[in-house]
Amino acid sequence: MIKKAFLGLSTPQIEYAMLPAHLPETEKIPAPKSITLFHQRNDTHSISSTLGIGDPVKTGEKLSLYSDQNFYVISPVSGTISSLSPYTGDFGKSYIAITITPDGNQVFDDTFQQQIQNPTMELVSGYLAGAPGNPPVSMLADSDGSIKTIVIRGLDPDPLVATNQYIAQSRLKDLKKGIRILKEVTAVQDIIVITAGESVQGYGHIGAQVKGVRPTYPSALPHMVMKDVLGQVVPAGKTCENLGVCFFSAEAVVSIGRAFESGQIPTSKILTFIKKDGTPKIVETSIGTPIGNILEAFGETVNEYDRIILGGPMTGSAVYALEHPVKPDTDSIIVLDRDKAAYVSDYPCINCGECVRICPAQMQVHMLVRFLEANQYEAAADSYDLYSCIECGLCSYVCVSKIPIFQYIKLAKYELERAKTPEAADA
Amino acid sequence: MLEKRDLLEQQTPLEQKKLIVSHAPFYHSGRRVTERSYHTMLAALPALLLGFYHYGMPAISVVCLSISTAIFWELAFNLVAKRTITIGDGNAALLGLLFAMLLPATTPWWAVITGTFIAVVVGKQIFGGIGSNAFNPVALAIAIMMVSYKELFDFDTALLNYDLEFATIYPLKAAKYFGTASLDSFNLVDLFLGRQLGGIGATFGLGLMLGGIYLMLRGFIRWEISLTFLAGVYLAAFVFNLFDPVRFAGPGIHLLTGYTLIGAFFLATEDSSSPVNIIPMLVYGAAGGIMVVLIRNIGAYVDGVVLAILVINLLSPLLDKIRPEALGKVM
Amino acid sequence: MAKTLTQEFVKGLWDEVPPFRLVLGLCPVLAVTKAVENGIGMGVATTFVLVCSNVLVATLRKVIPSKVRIASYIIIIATFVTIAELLMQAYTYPLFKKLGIFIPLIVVNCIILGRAEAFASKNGILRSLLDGLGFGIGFTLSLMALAAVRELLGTGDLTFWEKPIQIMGPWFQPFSFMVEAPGAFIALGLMLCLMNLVGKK
Amino acid sequence: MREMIKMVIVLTILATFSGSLLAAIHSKTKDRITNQILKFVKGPAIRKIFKEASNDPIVDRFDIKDGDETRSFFVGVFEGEPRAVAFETFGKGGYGGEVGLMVGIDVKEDKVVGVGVTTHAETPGMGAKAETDPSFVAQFEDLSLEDPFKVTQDGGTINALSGATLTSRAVSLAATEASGIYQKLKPQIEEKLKNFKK
Repeated sequence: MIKKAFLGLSTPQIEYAMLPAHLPETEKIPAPKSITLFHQRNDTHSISSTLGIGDPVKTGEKLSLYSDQNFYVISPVSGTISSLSPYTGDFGKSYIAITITPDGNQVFDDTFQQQIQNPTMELVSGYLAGAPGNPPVSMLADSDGSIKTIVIRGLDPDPLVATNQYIAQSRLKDLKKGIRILKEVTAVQDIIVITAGESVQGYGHIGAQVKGVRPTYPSALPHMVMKDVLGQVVPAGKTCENLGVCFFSAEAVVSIGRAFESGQIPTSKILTFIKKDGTPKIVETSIGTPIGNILEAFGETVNEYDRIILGGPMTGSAVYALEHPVKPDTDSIIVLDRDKAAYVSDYPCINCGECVRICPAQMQVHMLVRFLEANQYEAAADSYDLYSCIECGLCSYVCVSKIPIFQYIKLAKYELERAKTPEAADA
Repeated sequence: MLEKRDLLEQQTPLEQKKLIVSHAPFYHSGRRVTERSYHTMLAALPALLLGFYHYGMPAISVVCLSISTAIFWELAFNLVAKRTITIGDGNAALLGLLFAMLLPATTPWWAVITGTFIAVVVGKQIFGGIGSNAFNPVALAIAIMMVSYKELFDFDTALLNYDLEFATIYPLKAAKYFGTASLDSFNLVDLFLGRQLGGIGATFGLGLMLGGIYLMLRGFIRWEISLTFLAGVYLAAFVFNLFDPVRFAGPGIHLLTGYTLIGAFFLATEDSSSPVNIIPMLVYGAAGGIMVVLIRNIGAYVDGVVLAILVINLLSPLLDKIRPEALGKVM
Repeated sequence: MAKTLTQEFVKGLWDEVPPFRLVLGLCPVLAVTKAVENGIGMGVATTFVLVCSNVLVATLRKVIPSKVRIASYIIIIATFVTIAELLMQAYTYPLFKKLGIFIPLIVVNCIILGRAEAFASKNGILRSLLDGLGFGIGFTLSLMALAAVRELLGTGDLTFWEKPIQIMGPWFQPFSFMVEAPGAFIALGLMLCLMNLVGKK
Repeated sequence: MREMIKMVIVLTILATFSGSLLAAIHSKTKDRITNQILKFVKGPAIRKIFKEASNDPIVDRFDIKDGDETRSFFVGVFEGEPRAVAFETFGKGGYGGEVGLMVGIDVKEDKVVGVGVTTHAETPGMGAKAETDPSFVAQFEDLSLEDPFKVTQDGGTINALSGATLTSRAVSLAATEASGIYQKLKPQIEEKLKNFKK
């Protein structure tokens, strides 16, 4: 927990984790006994019969459950499918969890390798959507060329997390290759790499502009990057993609680069692991590894009511089981002791104004939260700029009443979205 | 809390560890309401101690009675209204303390109890508890008591029996009724060091200022409000003094007497009744300061600080409409 | 409509007592309750108007065309208010002087028009009489209660017919805020709160 | 059309009924009300003005026709002879409209015995002080009718109530008017007083 400074006149500065000049080696986690992958689920489509329990899979094989949908996962190991079960993630997103038991051999699937000589958008979006870093390739493919700028995040948006920073500094060669491929398949020429302020140097000729941002939270969040680096303000309710800007993590670009370099779809994920005592580790493991395995490797024990957080401390989410696998976008795992975790309370807002003064979107959070507490989502959106929120979580961080403001905002957006869908269906 | 956890631990098999699923952010600045209350009380201490030194046992008993009854009323209301018990946040104690600091040391017990009832129940709880009060509860209580029992707040008669080492005249009253010539016996340094009649904790300018600076530096109160409040008092008093130095006292006197300093640092800055945006805070403070001098110089009351604060409390929600445009606001 | 005559009378005394349950007719409630005497005077005047207008409206309910019913009610009510005013001037002049403008303002008291429109225009003469009487007495009692609280706390006395009766002992310090205008709001608020506590089902 | 006629008829009947009822009650109560007003409004003011009178000025009154108006004059008997009269005038321009003023005049010396405010709608605590604050009306005592009744702001001698100049001005106007009426009706008043002696 980062305490507020003794002197309270200045707003609290949450600094991003900075890696030392001499980068440490990644710590490798051995292959687990089972691998779980989340395949996007769609209730209206029937599951194809091509995939079933007991089927053998090869390393790098594309597994697709629906014949008529473009959803797929890439198996990181060779083995057999041991179970297919439904899984519900945050905010009602549903998945099919595919569990694979590795057989210890590494038999490679070479469908991708045969096509790497002429990289196309179809190839990239057809094989690399689930690569480490979760490249938003399907979005690029669907955009019909409306994306004019690609921003590569060499800095993780959340504090404590150093995954992309590490990758951007240590995998320059793959990054350069990835940028080249991206330019080739998308025809987007305007590519910007974002780094923390002082580390702009050292990137040489990687085929993209390198821009630094202030090394304090939330300057690496997409909306802040848009405002500070690109000088564009995203209108409330719109996304960066609406303005023609697509965000890639450094890892995603490196994955693309490496895939075309080696001919194999990369499946090993780099992530920041924060131990209970706060020590950060850079960890390399296979996608689909249960979180429990990583904890075990570092000798971390989890007690009742401790928390395991995927993603950063400001915007991440806690999971309820150690069996939860590492996903392509799991940039960090934080083990948080129950005594250090921030509990929320039902204490009322005392109107101190801390949230208003820290809000990077200059919203009237103290009024907004009163509407949200009363479930007045429409009014909150109309009069108190709900959609201007860039979801940084700083309001909850400073709230002296410990009101879960951030959660209220996300819930309100979700509820409004849900209310909109039936309306649209009626129309 | 601990026992409950242990019990749960016994019931759950160790393999199925229950992790807490909560939502972001997982960090918190560590600042709580309780901390705000107790640090404000701490900041009020220097001024209070001088009050104890001057007025002795009666002052101590008024303060003790005030704090304890304030807590009692809050607890009683919580129980009657079947709400969560909120005395733990220290806000009731703070209200009691600030209320006592404004009273003369000889205030009778029933007045203290009535006053804390007004502050805690009428001023705060019936609006819905902390954070919902439209007015500063302490200012409201003092204003209502002042309307009802004018003689209690006549510091000259209330503190008549004290043998103090300074002139026992209430400077503001002297200035209002006998003109500025009657203030010649006061010098500003004496006033600043608390050598004047007034509320138990409201006279020690230096102590209040130290407390205020501490609170501002720690971020518990906003400098925008306090400083503009004082600036408003200074400027308005200066203008009045310029026009008629015989009738209207100078800005120094207005700043250092009555409730001006305690009002600027401890009353006007109350969270729920003051605005949160920068420009509104500046306007709010300045309006309060000017209002103080207007009430003192041409109004019917000797000291207008609590009334001025109630008036600006009313302005507060309106002022907060002056706000920066949210990021990416679509018109 | 299956109410007995007694129920028609009693409902105005507690279940639907105007200022506290229906929160109607607050203008006189807040303005005249400085002394018990004023409360009684206002209450009796209102009751008189309420009963008379209810009876007359009930009598004429079949004759009055619905398009001009409000105008007719206003004529009826205004007539009785003026009668009440004249009578008070003639027989209880000091009280009339204290209540001042609030006597003519009974015309716009929403309880009276409300009862005429909601009850008397749909019910028989006897029922309307009882309804008006019930509401009037309920209103009078409410005014008395509020005035008693305010006067007792504000002055320590209770005034009946120009004679203040000292209730509180000499130790009592009159809390004069209660007889000021803001005190009326606070007293009314606390009374409403109390009524809700007591009447919670 | 039938409905229209019905509406008109009903409203007319109602209004007629109401009007006649009110007229009846008004005529019944008229005298009582006048007495009540005399007793409770003018009475206290007159008694205050004629503190040392040996008679009851409210009983000893006479009316004089002044153009269209009829004015009541109250007689004060001092040292066995009726030497003063009091009557009411109204001063325009108060903060809440007209201010009624009872003015007592010494007929022998043509000077003001005293004044008292009767009816007004001024703000309590400000203009209403004209009625309750004895030091304000005391300023009129013993002023000669030759003197102008004006507040100091207008160049007169009356110190206005603080914060209620308008009310003070209205009271002064009423006093001035009283002086005018008195001078106009003086012969008739003296006539009446002479008769009163008997």
